[in-house]
Amino acid sequence: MIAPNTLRMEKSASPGLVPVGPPSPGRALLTVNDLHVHFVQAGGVTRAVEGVSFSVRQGQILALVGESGCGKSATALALMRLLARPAGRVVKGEVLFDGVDLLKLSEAEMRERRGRDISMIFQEPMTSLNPVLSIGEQLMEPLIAHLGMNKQAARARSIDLLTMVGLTDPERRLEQYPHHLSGGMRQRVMIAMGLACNPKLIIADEPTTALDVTIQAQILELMRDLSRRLNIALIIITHNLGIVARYADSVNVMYAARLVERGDADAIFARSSHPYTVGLIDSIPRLDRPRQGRLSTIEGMPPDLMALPAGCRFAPRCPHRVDKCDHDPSLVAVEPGHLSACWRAGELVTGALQARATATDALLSIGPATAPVRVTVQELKRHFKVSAGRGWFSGAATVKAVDGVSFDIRQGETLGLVGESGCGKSTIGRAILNLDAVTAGSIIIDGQNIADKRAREVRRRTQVIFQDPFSSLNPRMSVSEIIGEPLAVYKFEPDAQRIEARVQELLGQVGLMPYMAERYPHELSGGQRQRVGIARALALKPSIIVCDEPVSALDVSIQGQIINLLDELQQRLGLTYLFIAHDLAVVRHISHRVAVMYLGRIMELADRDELYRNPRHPYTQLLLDAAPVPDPVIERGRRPRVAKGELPSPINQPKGCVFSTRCPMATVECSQAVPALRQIADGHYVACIKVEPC
Amino acid sequence: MTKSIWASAGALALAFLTTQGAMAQDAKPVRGGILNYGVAGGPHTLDCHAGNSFAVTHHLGPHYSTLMKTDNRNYPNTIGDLAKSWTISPDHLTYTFKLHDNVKFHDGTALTSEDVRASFQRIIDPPAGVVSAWRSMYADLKSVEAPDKDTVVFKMSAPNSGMLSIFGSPWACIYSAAKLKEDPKYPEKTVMGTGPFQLVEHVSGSHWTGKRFDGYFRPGLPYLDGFKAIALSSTALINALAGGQIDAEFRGVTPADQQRIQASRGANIRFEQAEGMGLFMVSFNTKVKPYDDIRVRRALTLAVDRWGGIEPMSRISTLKYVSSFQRPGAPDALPKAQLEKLPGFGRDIKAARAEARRLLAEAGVPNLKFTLINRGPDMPYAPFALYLIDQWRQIGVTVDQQVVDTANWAQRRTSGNFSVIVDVTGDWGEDPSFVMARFLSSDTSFNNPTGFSDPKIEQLFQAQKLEFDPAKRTQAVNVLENYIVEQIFTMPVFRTVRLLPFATKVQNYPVVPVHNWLGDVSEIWLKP
Amino acid sequence: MKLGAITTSVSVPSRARPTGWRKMMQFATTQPLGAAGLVTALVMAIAGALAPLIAPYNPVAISFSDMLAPPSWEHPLGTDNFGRDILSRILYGARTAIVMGLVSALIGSTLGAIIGVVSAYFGGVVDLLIQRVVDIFLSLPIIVLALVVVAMLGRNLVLGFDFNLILAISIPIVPQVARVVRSSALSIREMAYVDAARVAGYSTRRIIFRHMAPNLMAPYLIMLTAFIAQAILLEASLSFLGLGVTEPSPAWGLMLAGNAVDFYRQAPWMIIFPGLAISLAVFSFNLLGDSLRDWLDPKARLR
Amino acid sequence: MLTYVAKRLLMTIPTLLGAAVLIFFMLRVVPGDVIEVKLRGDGASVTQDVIDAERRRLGLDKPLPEQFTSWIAGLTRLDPGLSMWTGKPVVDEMSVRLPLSIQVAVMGALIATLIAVPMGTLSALYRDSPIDYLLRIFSLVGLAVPAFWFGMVMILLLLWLFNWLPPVIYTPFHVDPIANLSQLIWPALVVGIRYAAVVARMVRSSVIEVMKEDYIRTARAKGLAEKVIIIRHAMKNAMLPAITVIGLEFAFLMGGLVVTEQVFNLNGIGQLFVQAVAHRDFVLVQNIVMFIAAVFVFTNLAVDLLYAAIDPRIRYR
Repeated sequence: MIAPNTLRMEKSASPGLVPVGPPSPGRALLTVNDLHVHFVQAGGVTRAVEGVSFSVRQGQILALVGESGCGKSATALALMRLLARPAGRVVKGEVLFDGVDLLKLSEAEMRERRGRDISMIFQEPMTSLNPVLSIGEQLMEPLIAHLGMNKQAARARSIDLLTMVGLTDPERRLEQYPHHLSGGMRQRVMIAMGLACNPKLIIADEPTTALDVTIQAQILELMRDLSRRLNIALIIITHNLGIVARYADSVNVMYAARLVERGDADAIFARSSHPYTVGLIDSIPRLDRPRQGRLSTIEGMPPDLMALPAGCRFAPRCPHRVDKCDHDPSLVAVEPGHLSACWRAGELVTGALQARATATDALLSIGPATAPVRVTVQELKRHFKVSAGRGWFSGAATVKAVDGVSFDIRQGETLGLVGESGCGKSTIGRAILNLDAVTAGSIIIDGQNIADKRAREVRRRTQVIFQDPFSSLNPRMSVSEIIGEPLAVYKFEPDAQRIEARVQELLGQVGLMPYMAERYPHELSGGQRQRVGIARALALKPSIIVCDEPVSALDVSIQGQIINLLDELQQRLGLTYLFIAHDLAVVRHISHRVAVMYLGRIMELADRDELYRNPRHPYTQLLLDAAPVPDPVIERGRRPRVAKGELPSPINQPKGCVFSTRCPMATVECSQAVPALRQIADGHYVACIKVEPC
Repeated sequence: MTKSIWASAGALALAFLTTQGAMAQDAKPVRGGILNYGVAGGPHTLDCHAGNSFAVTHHLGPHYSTLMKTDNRNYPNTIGDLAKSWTISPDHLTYTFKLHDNVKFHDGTALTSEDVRASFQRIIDPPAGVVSAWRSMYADLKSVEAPDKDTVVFKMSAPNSGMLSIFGSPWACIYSAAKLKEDPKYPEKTVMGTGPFQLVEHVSGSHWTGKRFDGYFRPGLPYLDGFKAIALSSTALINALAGGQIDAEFRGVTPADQQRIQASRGANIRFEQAEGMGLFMVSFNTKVKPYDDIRVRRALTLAVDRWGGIEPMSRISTLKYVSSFQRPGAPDALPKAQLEKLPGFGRDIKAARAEARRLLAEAGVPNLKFTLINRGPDMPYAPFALYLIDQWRQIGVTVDQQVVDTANWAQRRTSGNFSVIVDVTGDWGEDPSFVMARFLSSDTSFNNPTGFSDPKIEQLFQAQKLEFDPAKRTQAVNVLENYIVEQIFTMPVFRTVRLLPFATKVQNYPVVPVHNWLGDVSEIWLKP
Repeated sequence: MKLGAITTSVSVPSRARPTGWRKMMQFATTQPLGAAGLVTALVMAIAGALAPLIAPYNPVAISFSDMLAPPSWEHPLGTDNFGRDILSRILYGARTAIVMGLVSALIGSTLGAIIGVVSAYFGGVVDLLIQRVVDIFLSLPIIVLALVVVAMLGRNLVLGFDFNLILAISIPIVPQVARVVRSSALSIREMAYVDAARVAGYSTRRIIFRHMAPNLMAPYLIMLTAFIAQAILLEASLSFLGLGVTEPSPAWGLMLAGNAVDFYRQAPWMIIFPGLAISLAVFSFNLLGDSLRDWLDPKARLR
Repeated sequence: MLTYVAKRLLMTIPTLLGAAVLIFFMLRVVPGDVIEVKLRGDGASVTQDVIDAERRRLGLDKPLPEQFTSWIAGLTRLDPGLSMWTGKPVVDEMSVRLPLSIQVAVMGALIATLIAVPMGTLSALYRDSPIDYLLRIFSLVGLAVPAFWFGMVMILLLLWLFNWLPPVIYTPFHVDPIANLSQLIWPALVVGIRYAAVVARMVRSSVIEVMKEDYIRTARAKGLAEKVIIIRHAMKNAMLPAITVIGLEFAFLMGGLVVTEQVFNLNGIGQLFVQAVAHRDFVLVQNIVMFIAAVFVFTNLAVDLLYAAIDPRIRYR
């Protein structure tokens, strides 16, 4: 957060900035009319954007929402005229910026506007800055190029900008290189760069997707703040409905290259008038509502943009499909300022059509406390030496990836392991799978230490589902080979025919069609691959499955499908899960118990309902606060609490409580001793000296 | 008296020399200028006594004198170099030489008989650490004495009809006795003799330059101000001649090279030639089956059409003459009629091939296959072997060639690790005792790699060696040569031509067969 | 049954598993240069294989009456200083070049690939040791290695080709391939599917050969093709230096060795055609390798 | 930084020692013997006792391990021994020839870089256009043409067209630059063009990679001119892999001058090597090989240091 005095200094330093109050209905700054973008490649033409129109006013925050491949990024790049050449081209439409059609400008004229009138912030802060140029060099570039500043002036302005985006020690930052900064800091630098020439519009393409939830909140708060104060129009492109609900004034939902719904945030969330929007909002697990049994999902997959079906593009997946849907619906107003491209929008907005398929079939909601313990992790430590940089350029340092973690998992239970990147949650998963050797501690499964050579059988019964559906399947093997391999290796089935039959059975179990057995991974979608990964794990007749971020790489609508599948398999086959994820809502949905990790240690461990209802550790509280929920009304009512600071490097862990450096409650004592994980209530453990037992 | 023997032989030899060089005598010599010539290889030693290759003499020759030398105008007569006159005792056991009295070393000291004595002593009885490569050649020499300042006396243990020419060896450089006393190895490091040129600079692998020695004992010589010997690979050498970067080369080029150079240089270049000393042969390992069977060896020599092949071979290689062990133009060479009766030298190739096939069948190896070891990749080994292989193919013998480098070839040859190998001689002298020595039985001559032994060879050899009457000696030599050729442990095939290129301005260098000797550089002069 | 009811794809299954022929056609259309290289290389290989049938003359037969004949109908590329037909020698030479190139690249690349994978998979001390040895071999000049190996092993004719020469040419290839394959294998080892295979408890051999090796085919093929070109070039250079194939076997480098250059004025065809043959062979394999890389390496392909 | 260099230098020792062991013992298996070549190679008649004496003089009668250790001991004192062929110190033999070889290699590297960097960049920027195809074919031809044939044809063309040939004797550059260049520019061109082909390919692919990077898009979004983006943002990154190739090729080049020096008759280290092998002058051979291995190892070190200088991510901490 930016301290008010910092901002005042900034104002006086740059008279060019005119602070304006809250968003006022002004004239349209940018108007996009009927934009069409194609990507022409050897394989055919991808119609990435079709007939998209919207406009944004000064100081307004507009969100462009949709799943991957829906055309939201292509739209943004088309506005900037930065589509990848020579494949990407705008085939139709106009982009009026301050009354000038950007698409008609010469390249030189456009270049003048880029970075000066319109800036863009990209998703990947780790790769969006040039690694071999210093922060100062990169920050001063637009100032010198567009404003004709000399070096001294540009430097002074750069220092102002870095201060404005909340970076400490700006003089030193100018000399640093991107790799010296964390992801969040780099994104701040990107924002500073975007602000450099007092732009009228900033386009942010998934600006926080790559960041941890606490950092995400910091960055978004900063952007909103700057937009309001400097009266900059902001287009946020995201797939995260929570962000939309928290920050956007106006929302545009895209599906399969088209705009399907537009309106202000309240209207979109409260009175969704397109089945896709409805499905999208329903398919995410919610922190703000009681846990449902089953997630609603949008079945099927988005259409192939190279071979689009006629009529409404959502129709094949739509639960409300009618004959009329064979014809293209146009975007029409269902109420003032709220447009939808659905024939049945009217029914939806009035609630005449039962939009939300109420999921009633509740699952086991309580952990089987009496069930036998299957997995026991005791004082697990995994430290490893790293040499930062290349070769011998630095001395070795010890990373304490996991530092004394203990927990157990009971039969049929799902233990959720949640935390930000680098907290060691995946390391624990890998240790349980015996993929990495542990430094200390033990992992006992069914009474056997898994490091024991004789524990082969136990190890086989412990299987895994990985995060990345693209790297988790061997691209050279067909689906039937992938699933059939363990059957043959372990001679679960006597002959090829029986193997084939069993593969079919497994495909059925994970909801794949029989014909997919002959396909290769690259011919499958992400969700399908993840299902194959699950089938492969099932083929080994496991009883315990480590799910390492199994849904985080998937789109929201697919994510729900996989979560439901995992849930059902657990019930049916009596599986025990260790569910590793960074998304608090997902973990809440699927787990019986949840452990919150931070820098290699467990901060809090409790039953799911207890933890979310009554978080005791300040870190858990912060995490829950930072995660936006997809409801603008609730969001407006929440206190804006943002964790301070950056995640410390695991190489230089803070002394004492590892969270002490960022903790709002921290005192001197916190940095003196490592707090033990104490039980404060039945089954509720917290590692914080400030928390009193109930 | 001995002089006269050689004089007649020399006159005979001269007839075989193409004598374009004669025109040089028309003009009056001019002093001055630098001669640039190419040498395909650097000297492996600066000590003549340890040297054995043209690369040594072509660099060191201009810096040293020898006691006697070959007469390049009256080849292969031996004349005095440092020796002003000499006498030979009637029993052929004592040689007495009188030296020129005005000879100076490059360091200014005067040459005395002691220097000659010390130098020969070093050859026949080298001190520790000194290599004397030619020691065995002086086996008949018992002692060297220097009774006075101008006289050197050599005592022999046995008579040797070729001894005088041995005194003319280009390797027997005369060093300073005083310096040898300080360090018997000084010639390995310092080039300091009594020759017409002083060493200026030697850049290893690149060039070697000499300048005129003003104290040279032969009046008015040398004509040249200096010379520069440039190290060049054999390919680069031809390029350098074609590009006019060097004026001469003294080992010899091929007819194809001649055409190429001529085409580039036109009137600026001329060529002179003589029969060469390089004899290309094939040696059989008579210890290995089936080459222990003379029928097989005979078949293989019969199969090679020498007379039919020599003309085309002469166009693409340096091979130009059909020859037995002695140079056709040598004083004691086999008469042509006698030669043509020897196996493989007949004119009727059809009959010879039929005979060869019959012999092979008789020996039980009608489809003989073998690997021919060849030395590569220099000229003319490659074309020579190719020709042989093609010839043998025509009697149904399959030959596979294995080309090895000189080191490997030398090792295989001496260690007997071959069955059939391309063999070569390249002597520095013409005397039959010298030329024929390497064809003595293997147990006598370590230079005969074939494992063949026959005491009759030694008998015939001794007979010619002790024969001092020229006509009788020729006869004895012919008998010896005839006998050796008929044993076919080594089959002679072709002889090289020594074809030398000269920039037109280079004058007064009579071409002789021997390429291991540089000749007399002091007499060369450049037409302005 | 509830589970079976979960449906995913509604779209009609359109099987698009590329067949060999389709792949070839795709390669030919997207990589026209590579296809040209492939065709040229194939033509050379076929010409070499069929040399006894299509060569107009015996490549080793000396015919002094035809010495240094210029190109004509009887001798399309002329004759050399022994009257041997140059076209026939080039055709037979193609045999030598391609067999030598192919076999030594195959041996070198395969050995290198195995070493690279093993080094990457086991890591630790094994990796460190192998990498040191690879470094040592890399630091020695190729010609030195080839020369010493040829000299050391002597000659060993197998089906008319010197197998030891093939070995000598393949040895310098090994460390270079090992290095590249190791780095590819390292990244593949980090792939989740390899972890999955380890979690499944498969044997090391199965993981290396079933899961890692097939995914290294792309770098392997690219390197193989590139090294065929390199090996042909190295064989020609060695033969030129007199260390490779020996007369009378027809080999392109050999045709330029020795005093061939002396005939440049009388018979320039003696120098031009063998040089062109080497260049064309190396060029076509390089073209193929380059295009294969563009085609197989998804990183290098268009998005 | 200094400790890093020291560590890296220390790391080179096992590699170099390994190379020394390998080359030393491999050479001793090679058939042939320097003394036989020297004293019997040209048909002279030298008796066995002369050969034995010479063998003793050169220390060849000692057991191999002893010969090896005394060589290594000599190397540590920077005394690599005497050439077995000429008897002169190896240092002298090599130092006469080194300047030439190094100059050819350096000029080759310069020519290569000057050609390759613009060529590769152009090819990448106009990817799949006729310019790209043309430049790619050019670089592939550069790779395909054997150095010995290229050199041969170059010499013959010079001779044919101008009836002129480069000088045969090396003149140091500082003595007579024109004579020096007119001799060495040709071999430098021959090696440089091949070298350029290798580097251009690397530059092309790394520029293509870099131009796809997010930070290039960032730079475009900043409204920078394309020229600035290429020179300032792309080239610096693209040069990193190119530097590796330039360095590696330079090291390979030192070992690969053998053929070129042969064709151009240059009195360089490569020619010396060929002669030394032919003469079985193992002392000289093994020292040349060690020198080339050292050049290889130290070039790699230099590349790493240069890398560190350009890439701020790699810094000694």
